[in-house]
Amino acid sequence: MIFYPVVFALLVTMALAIVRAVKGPSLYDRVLAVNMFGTKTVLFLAVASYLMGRPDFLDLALAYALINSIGVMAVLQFFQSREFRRRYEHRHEAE
Amino acid sequence: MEFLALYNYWVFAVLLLIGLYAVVAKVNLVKRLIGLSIFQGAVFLLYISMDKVEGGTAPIFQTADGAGVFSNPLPQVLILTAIVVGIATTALGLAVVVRIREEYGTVEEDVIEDMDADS
Amino acid sequence: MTLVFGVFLLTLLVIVAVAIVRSTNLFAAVMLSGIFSLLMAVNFFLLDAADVALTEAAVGAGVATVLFLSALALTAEHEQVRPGGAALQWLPLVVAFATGGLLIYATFQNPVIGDPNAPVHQHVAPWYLENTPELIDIPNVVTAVLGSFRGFDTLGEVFVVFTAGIGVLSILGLRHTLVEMTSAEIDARQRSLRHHLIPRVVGRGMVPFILLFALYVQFHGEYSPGGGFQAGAIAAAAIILYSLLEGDDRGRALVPEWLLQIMVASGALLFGGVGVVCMLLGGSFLDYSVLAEVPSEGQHLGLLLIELGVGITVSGVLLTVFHAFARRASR
Amino acid sequence: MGVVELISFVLMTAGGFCVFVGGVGVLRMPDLYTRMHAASVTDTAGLFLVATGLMLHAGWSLPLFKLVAILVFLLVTSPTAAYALANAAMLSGHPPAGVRDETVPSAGRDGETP
Repeated sequence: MIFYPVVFALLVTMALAIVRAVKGPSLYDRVLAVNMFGTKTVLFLAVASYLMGRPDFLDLALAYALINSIGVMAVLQFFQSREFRRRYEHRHEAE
Repeated sequence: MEFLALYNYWVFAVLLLIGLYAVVAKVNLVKRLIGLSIFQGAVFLLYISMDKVEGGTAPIFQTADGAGVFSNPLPQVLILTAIVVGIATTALGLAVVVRIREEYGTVEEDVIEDMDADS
Repeated sequence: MTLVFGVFLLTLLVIVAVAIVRSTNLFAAVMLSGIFSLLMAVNFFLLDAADVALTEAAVGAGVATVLFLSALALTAEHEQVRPGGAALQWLPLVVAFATGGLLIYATFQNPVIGDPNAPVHQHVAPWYLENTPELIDIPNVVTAVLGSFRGFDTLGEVFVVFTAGIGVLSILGLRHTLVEMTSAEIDARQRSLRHHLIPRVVGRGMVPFILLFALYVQFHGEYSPGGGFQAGAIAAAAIILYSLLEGDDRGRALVPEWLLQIMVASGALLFGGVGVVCMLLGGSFLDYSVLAEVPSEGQHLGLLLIELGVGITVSGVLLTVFHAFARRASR
Repeated sequence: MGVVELISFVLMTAGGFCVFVGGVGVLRMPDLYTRMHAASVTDTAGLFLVATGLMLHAGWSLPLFKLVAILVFLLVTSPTAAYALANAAMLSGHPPAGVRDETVPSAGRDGETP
């Protein structure tokens, strides 16, 4: 019973994050929404594993807590290499 | 809650519909692969929805003799392996798309077909 | 109450799927499919499938996003907008709706979710649940079914993953001629996050913990959610994180390609080899009971070995694929 | 409901409130950087409160250790991800609203291309 307020808050926040991810407007807003959704998922999984009476399933939340940041790192690297490529092509056009 | 008892299956059907539409209607090959992964997700959801047993819990015993109500382990086994196979086959599809892009300079299917028709 | 949470999350799932198909920007679609995967994992968890949720977490959070992004870097980021714009196409729409409608019509015959008398729960599943404590003696029935009762299936799946890895290698090339080592080196530095101090320090700190967690998932898979498939994906994610931070060249120096090729092959070989050893010891293929004096201990040993084989192959294939895409980008 | 349970309930509800405020902030704030501010600050606070509440609920057990690990890892990675995102946005010419810096390429300040 004591978990319901936090679970509701998490679910509503997930919905809000999805609205932001769908609306955009820029790509970074979408990345921000995904990252936020990830941390909400970690919390939801942690709370839900107590809610369902199986606290040994915290492994799942732990897995997301560890791996979730890789996505953002990949995005950072993607933007950076795109910027690099753009500059490179620009330089070649100048020559 | 009686009318929600089949909700998972409806969501499965709708997701399958969306994935099928993306695979058939989209001409961008990467987008098609994303659509295919939605399609895959729909099938996973169907299988996992079937494994639920009311009042049960995940099939990992908490006591040595295995007493208690547990959900069905079999669909879980099938989908567990299917997820990893799915990412491996998606990678294969993406590799093909990358090669197509290198040969044709585009990943739009109609443009590629025009090029093939011209040559 | 869990049902209501499930209904809410499934509705979100549909909304996200529609948004994925509608967006013409592929980067946005990839980001949204990251959310799709997270929602999928939560739904699996609420439907009592902890192992599957962990697999989705391991694959969807790290590897899938990275793969799609590196494919986008090699192709195009936008769908071409045609005259007529993003209008719905009628014929596919009709086909899709017909299929969907037919499926929804069919669901009214289905037993309701969670019905213990549904036909699915009558046939082999009760046998697995009853006999696992006696025959295999491990708490995680999913691992027992995966490794032992249906080990043949899993062997097939491992070979599918193996074949996909070989396929990617043969399409994207095993080796490519380096243009110039120096420019490649500069290239890698430009692409990596080496000059971003904070992500680099934090990320490098995370890598050992992710690997440690992968080992925990690998070797604790008999007692908690986990096993070779999940552990392989998590370990691959750790090395991918390292490669993103330090540059692809250093990632390849950490786990060289010859090692990856050995891993891809040896994992599958280990799985099949255990089966053959079982046959040599007088059992049938993949019947681990003959591996030790006590049958259940033989099962433990067999499960440990084949899960190890699965983990090695999966992580090898995922890393091979990642490197194949990353190297394509740097030439 | 014991005292510990009550404290844990209060902490988790406060955490849920923080999380919710962050969600509203992400939806309502005017531009990317303020949204990021709303998301990352409340994320950390909410995470801390919810995790502490769960720890009190867990008592001395293995799950307690896992909760501590989750808390530590998220406390480390979540701000890092926020930093990485802000950095990527700033570097590729996405200035904060109200800033008109001519040296920053303004390509795609609005719309999909950053």
